[in-house]
Amino acid sequence: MSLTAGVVLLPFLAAIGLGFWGSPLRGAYANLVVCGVVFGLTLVVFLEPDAGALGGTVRADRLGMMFGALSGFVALTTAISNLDFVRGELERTSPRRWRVYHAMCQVMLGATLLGFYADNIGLLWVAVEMATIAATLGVSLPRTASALEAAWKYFILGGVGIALALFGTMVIYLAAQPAMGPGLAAMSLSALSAHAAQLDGRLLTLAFVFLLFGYGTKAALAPLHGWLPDAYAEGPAPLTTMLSGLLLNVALIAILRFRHLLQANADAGGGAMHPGPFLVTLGLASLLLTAFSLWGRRDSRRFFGFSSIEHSGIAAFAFGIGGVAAIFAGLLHILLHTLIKSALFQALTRSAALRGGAAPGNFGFSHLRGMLASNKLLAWLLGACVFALTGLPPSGLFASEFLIISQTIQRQPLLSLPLGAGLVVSAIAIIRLIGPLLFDPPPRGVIEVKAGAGIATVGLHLLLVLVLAFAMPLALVRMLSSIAGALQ
Amino acid sequence: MLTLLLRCVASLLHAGLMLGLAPLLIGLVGKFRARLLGRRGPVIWQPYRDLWKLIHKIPLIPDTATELYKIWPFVGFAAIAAVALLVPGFALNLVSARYSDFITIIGLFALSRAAVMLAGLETGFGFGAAGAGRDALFSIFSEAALLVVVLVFGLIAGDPTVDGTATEFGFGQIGVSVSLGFALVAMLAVAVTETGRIPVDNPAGHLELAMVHEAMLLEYSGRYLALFQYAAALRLMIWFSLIATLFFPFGMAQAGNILSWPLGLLSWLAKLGVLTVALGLFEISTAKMRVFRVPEFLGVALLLGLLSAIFLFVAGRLNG
Amino acid sequence: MMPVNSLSHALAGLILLCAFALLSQRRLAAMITLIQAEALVLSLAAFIQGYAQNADALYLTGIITFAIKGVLLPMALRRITRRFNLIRAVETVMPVGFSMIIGVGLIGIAVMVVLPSAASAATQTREDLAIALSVVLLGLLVMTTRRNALSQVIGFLSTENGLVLAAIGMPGMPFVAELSVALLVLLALLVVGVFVFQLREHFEDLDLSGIEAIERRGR
Amino acid sequence: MVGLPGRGMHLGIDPLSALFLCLLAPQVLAAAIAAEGKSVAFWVFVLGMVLTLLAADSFALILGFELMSAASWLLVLRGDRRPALLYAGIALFSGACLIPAVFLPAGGLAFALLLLGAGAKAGLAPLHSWLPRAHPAPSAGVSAVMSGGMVSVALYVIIRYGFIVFGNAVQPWWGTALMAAGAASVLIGALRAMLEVELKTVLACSTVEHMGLIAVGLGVGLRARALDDPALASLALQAALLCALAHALFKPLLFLGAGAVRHATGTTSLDWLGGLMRGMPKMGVLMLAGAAGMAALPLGPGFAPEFLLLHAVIAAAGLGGVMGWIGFTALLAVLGLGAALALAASVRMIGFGFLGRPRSLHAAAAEEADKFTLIGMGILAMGCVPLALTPGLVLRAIAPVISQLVPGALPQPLAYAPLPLAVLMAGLAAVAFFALRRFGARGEREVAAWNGGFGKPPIWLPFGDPATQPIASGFAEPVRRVLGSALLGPAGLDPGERFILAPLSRLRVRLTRLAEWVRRATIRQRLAFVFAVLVMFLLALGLGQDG
Repeated sequence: MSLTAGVVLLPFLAAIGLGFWGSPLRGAYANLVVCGVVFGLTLVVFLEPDAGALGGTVRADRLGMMFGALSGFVALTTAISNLDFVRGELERTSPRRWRVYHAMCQVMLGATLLGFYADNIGLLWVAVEMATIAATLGVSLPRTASALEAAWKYFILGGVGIALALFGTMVIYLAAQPAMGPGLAAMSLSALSAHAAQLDGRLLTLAFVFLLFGYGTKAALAPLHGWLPDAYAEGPAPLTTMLSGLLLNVALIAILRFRHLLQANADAGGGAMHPGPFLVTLGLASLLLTAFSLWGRRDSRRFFGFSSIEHSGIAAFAFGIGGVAAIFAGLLHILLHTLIKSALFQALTRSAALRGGAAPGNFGFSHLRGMLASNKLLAWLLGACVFALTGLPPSGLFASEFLIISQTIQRQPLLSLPLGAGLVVSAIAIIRLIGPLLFDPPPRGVIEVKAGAGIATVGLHLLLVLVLAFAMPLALVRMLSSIAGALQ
Repeated sequence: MLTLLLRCVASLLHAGLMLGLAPLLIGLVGKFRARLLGRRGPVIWQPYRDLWKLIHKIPLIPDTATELYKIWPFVGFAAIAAVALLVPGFALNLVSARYSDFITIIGLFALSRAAVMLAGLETGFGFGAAGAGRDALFSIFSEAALLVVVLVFGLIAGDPTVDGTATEFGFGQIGVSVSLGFALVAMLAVAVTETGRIPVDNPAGHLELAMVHEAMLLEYSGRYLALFQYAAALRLMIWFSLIATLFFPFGMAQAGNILSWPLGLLSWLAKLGVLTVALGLFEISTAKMRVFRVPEFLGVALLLGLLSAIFLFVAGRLNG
Repeated sequence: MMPVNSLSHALAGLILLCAFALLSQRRLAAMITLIQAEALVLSLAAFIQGYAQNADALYLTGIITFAIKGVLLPMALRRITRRFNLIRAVETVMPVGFSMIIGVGLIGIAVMVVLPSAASAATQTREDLAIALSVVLLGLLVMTTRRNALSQVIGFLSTENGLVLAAIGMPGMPFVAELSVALLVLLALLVVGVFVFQLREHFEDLDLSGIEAIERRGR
Repeated sequence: MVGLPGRGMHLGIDPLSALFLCLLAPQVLAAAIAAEGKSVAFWVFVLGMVLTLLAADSFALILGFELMSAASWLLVLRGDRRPALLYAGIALFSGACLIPAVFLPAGGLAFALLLLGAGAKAGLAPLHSWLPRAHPAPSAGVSAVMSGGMVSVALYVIIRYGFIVFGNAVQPWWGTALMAAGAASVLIGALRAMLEVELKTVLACSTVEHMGLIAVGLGVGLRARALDDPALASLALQAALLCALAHALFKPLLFLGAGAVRHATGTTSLDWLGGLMRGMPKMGVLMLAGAAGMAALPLGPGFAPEFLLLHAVIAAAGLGGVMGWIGFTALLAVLGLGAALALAASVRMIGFGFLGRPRSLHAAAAEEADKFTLIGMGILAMGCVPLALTPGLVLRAIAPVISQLVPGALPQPLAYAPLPLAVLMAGLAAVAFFALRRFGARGEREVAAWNGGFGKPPIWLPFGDPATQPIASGFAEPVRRVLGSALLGPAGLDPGERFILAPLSRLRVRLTRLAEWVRRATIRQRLAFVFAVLVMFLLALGLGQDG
């Protein structure tokens, strides 16, 4: 039983365990331990790259390993901040629902890792579908009217997306028939990318459109983004961090892999259309739509939900532009955005906890204003996270956006106009928050409170972002550029 | 070596004449105007007697004034006196010819105007601020017009200094042209505004509504007032000799050879006389303008400056 | 005996007919019977495909489809409609005729996209794929033109039938596909069930307008 | 390997960046001594500027540029929250313009974007209206370095790319565009400096005017370079660089003074100050030196650049065709107008801020500024002296920069010699003083001011009847009535705001309402969106393959 299979199955086993035993607090500690082990394992997987497992359906290639390690790290830090969340919210929900909550966290982690390591496109689809179901149950946990409405919306839109993705998977299988015949070979990503030229181009393009819509729903690209803001705003806090960190990346990486198939076929003259225009259209649509949706928001988690849509739109746009440097920039952007966004949600949860509980209701901006009065360090960390989203230099996103804009200028100069406009408007909408969030007079009766050690993870995330953006070690640079080259 | 010595002597003579005759010029203009109006008018050396009287009075310093009260008169006087030495009078190629750059002269005018305005604001009472505000308004348009006229001279003569331009106009074959005519009218308008003569400001009158230069000096007395009034006289002398050298350059002496000095002196005094008569006639023929009519008057001057530049291009008289 | 693939082709056509008929229904009960018929035909097609490709997985899919979508789900849906006395008509967003025209357009698009201009070897599977794609698109159209939550779920189920039809049409698709389809049906039912009872608790009826009211307040 | 992942970052120094570093050093030192020594954001701000100046590749330059904007945004935010958003918007807009400008091939579009990006940050005409609102917001030391350093760094970027990187692809219209923007900035900056009431806003508007002067100098230089006339180009560049140097010395001096005034009296509104020279003599004299620079008076630091600039424009007028001819004449008229307005504005600032009677108890009770501020201002004043009295030496010092920007340029000697002029004026003043002492009456008497015969104000009105007290806006009323209504429109709104910022914010509100309608769609409508886009993509696919 090879290592990758172990990494994938451990969270599911833990989920079953967490689902039935342990008080909420003990469940949280168990969750932390499992996440720690899983993260360790994801690092160990780096030692034996491309090792097949579970009958060849699970294979950790370099892209999968990198994002697997990232998800492991985010899950670990979320589990750490989950401890404070559970201690604060202990009496609000029944022990049974806490067990369901921790089980769902583990299922989501397991599904994400399966999504990254899966080589079989059917298995990839199952992983994403399982993550959707887990997230739907998670979102509906708080049992408020708006949580139910968010879950219903999530289920309907997610379900439609999953159906389209399944249809796309089947059409890919059909497109692979003439070249690779029936059986498992026609569904393994590595084999498909090896024979990309011989696939039936026409069916491959049809499959890519459906897959783009299926996984685009999970990646929250423009017309398919409806579920994300409500799911972020209504679900229990740490779940939002997991949702934002892990699920979007699974879908974006899946789109990137299928884009490679289509691009290779189109380059080899196999009759397929170029994937660029599709991705660029969805990317720009989500960037421009969210740029103007950010302005009216009163609830902070819904606001940062829209910002997640915007950044996955930017990543899709970078993949649409194509070329090694653009793919490199897109991957770097996803890496940095995941770290910043999960740090932000952890800091947000902590600050809501300081202002009377992290229930979905009290994440409003007017409720969180004047954070400096509550806790200086947490306020500055929260301000740093929000500022990191704007893309102005001290934030890491400047490096990746710089690369993306420079690639757009060189390949499609005209597209740089909407891209630039979208980036500027959304950055202004984000930067507008920092003033009131930190420096406004706080609501009445707010006193200085200790924030506990949990916020160290936020600082760790931001430090990692700075290192990755402005001083990336050479080994990592070589690895990322080789991945981008392979997926070119 | 001899010419250098002669040039120094000429410069000293020039300085003595400019500084000495300035109050006389004021007296002459006053006397001529009174005669035109049918009055006998004060004796022509009356300004000297006024200055002498003021020097011997003890100045009354207002208690709300700051220590700089005593400095502004000296700054104003020094600036105007420096310009007086720079602008050539009866002879060209003086020692200070190389420094008599148009922009420096405009700068020194601005410095003396700033000193007078600050003197007005010194005591913080109503009249000074009102006068300073009006002077600021007039200075905006006059400086713009002056710069455009300087552009025209620069393009015709190609030399940035007053001395070079005068020599070019005098001995170069410029001859009378339409653009120089416009430039002369614009220069006259600016001169009238700068020296505060009738259409813009009433030098003799004390009517509060009409005061511009008078209002800024209300709080001054004694020797400080004398300095300011002497500076005002110098300003009139400078503008007369500036217009004389630039627009009527014939008959000017060369500082180098002493033989041409008498002719130069005579022509210079004759020109001053002609300009005094012209100013007197102009003053009695027009009434004082309302404060907000002056910007249009100066606007016309600016427009004439622009036209002279454009006509210059049309006439193709461009050299260099 | 008619050649097997032309028979499965005919059954696929029948499923397409049911999906198209679904568009025109106004009453919930009629929609439930139509979806039941569609499921039954689908399970029959699964059995035939299983016999043709002698892959036993298809038999399993047929049984699951018959058991859950053919019998259990319509029964549950009818019980729900009876409990909330939802016999009354289902308001549609646009006139039925108009949605029928759009349905025809969708089928045209599906055919244009799937069938290549040059006929390739596996034209038979291409036609099945075109029909499956049409059923999926019609299912989506039903979902987007109904205001009632339950009718949206029925549209979703029709889409899934299209997917299963495409899956059984694929020659030699490995076993994993069948299991995942079954998993989907099972979990979908579970989740829908949970929701329906919760919704009843909170909104006293199944109409989506309640939810839309919350949304319109806007956040 | 620090810098862009994979490509790193390269730094280097050449005469141009050395000049701007020397320009930056005194004001950063003065600001650090005066007030800002301890704040981290200030040192990040300075780091950003230094990084921009030392950058050898485009990533480092834009990284430094945006780091500078981000740190100064935080400082503006801490000072006063209202202009912070506009400031951040302009910072982001300039970044978004610079990145494409840097990557496009050298040509018209690249220069236009560069002008938009760096010009917005330097406060050039169309996008200048943020500067008078943002610069007064932070504390004195920061706004000093922002007005002195940051705008010069923005101009450095224009020079670096306009003359060196795009050097050989330069066209005459580039210079004309820069000159037009400069002239508009001079006019609007000087006029608003005359009309504003807040002391720091007056200084910020005068920054806009001086940036306009520098832009005109650069424009003439660029145009001369395009028509390959190295002599004129070097003259214009001397004017521009000298003006940047002078401005970087006296503007921070004035801002530090304004900070000291706010600290001493609690307000910087000219209508509430007055008579500060009595309470703060040393600071008053330093402010007088700064104001001399701002008004470009001879013997002050500001006159040499003005002198060179006017001569450059006059010389340039000879080159162009008839349109160029009329353009240059109008430009000269605008420069004259601007110079006179600047003079009036600085006289007004000194006259109503420091001379005359105090208009409030705070102004009357103002004590001298603290030692550190005076030391900081002293350093800057010392810097002004060589520029004021020996500009020829300074020009010889920056000759290598001119030859780097305009290869093959031979620097002419300066025709303006302030030292002999100063000696002459001092001599004349001494002669007058001793003549008066020798012939005139000695001594003087302190009495109540005459004030046209009005009586001495009663005891309970220690500063006289407020109704008769002249105020700064009264002084500017004639200019407002003549020029203000013509240029600034009835509401006195800055044209930059009226024609650019207001329409943009209206458009943004309309688009937000559209996005709000999309967000508020019900589940069914969202499904309809998804379905419609899917069908559209399928159509595109179908047509694409058949076509």
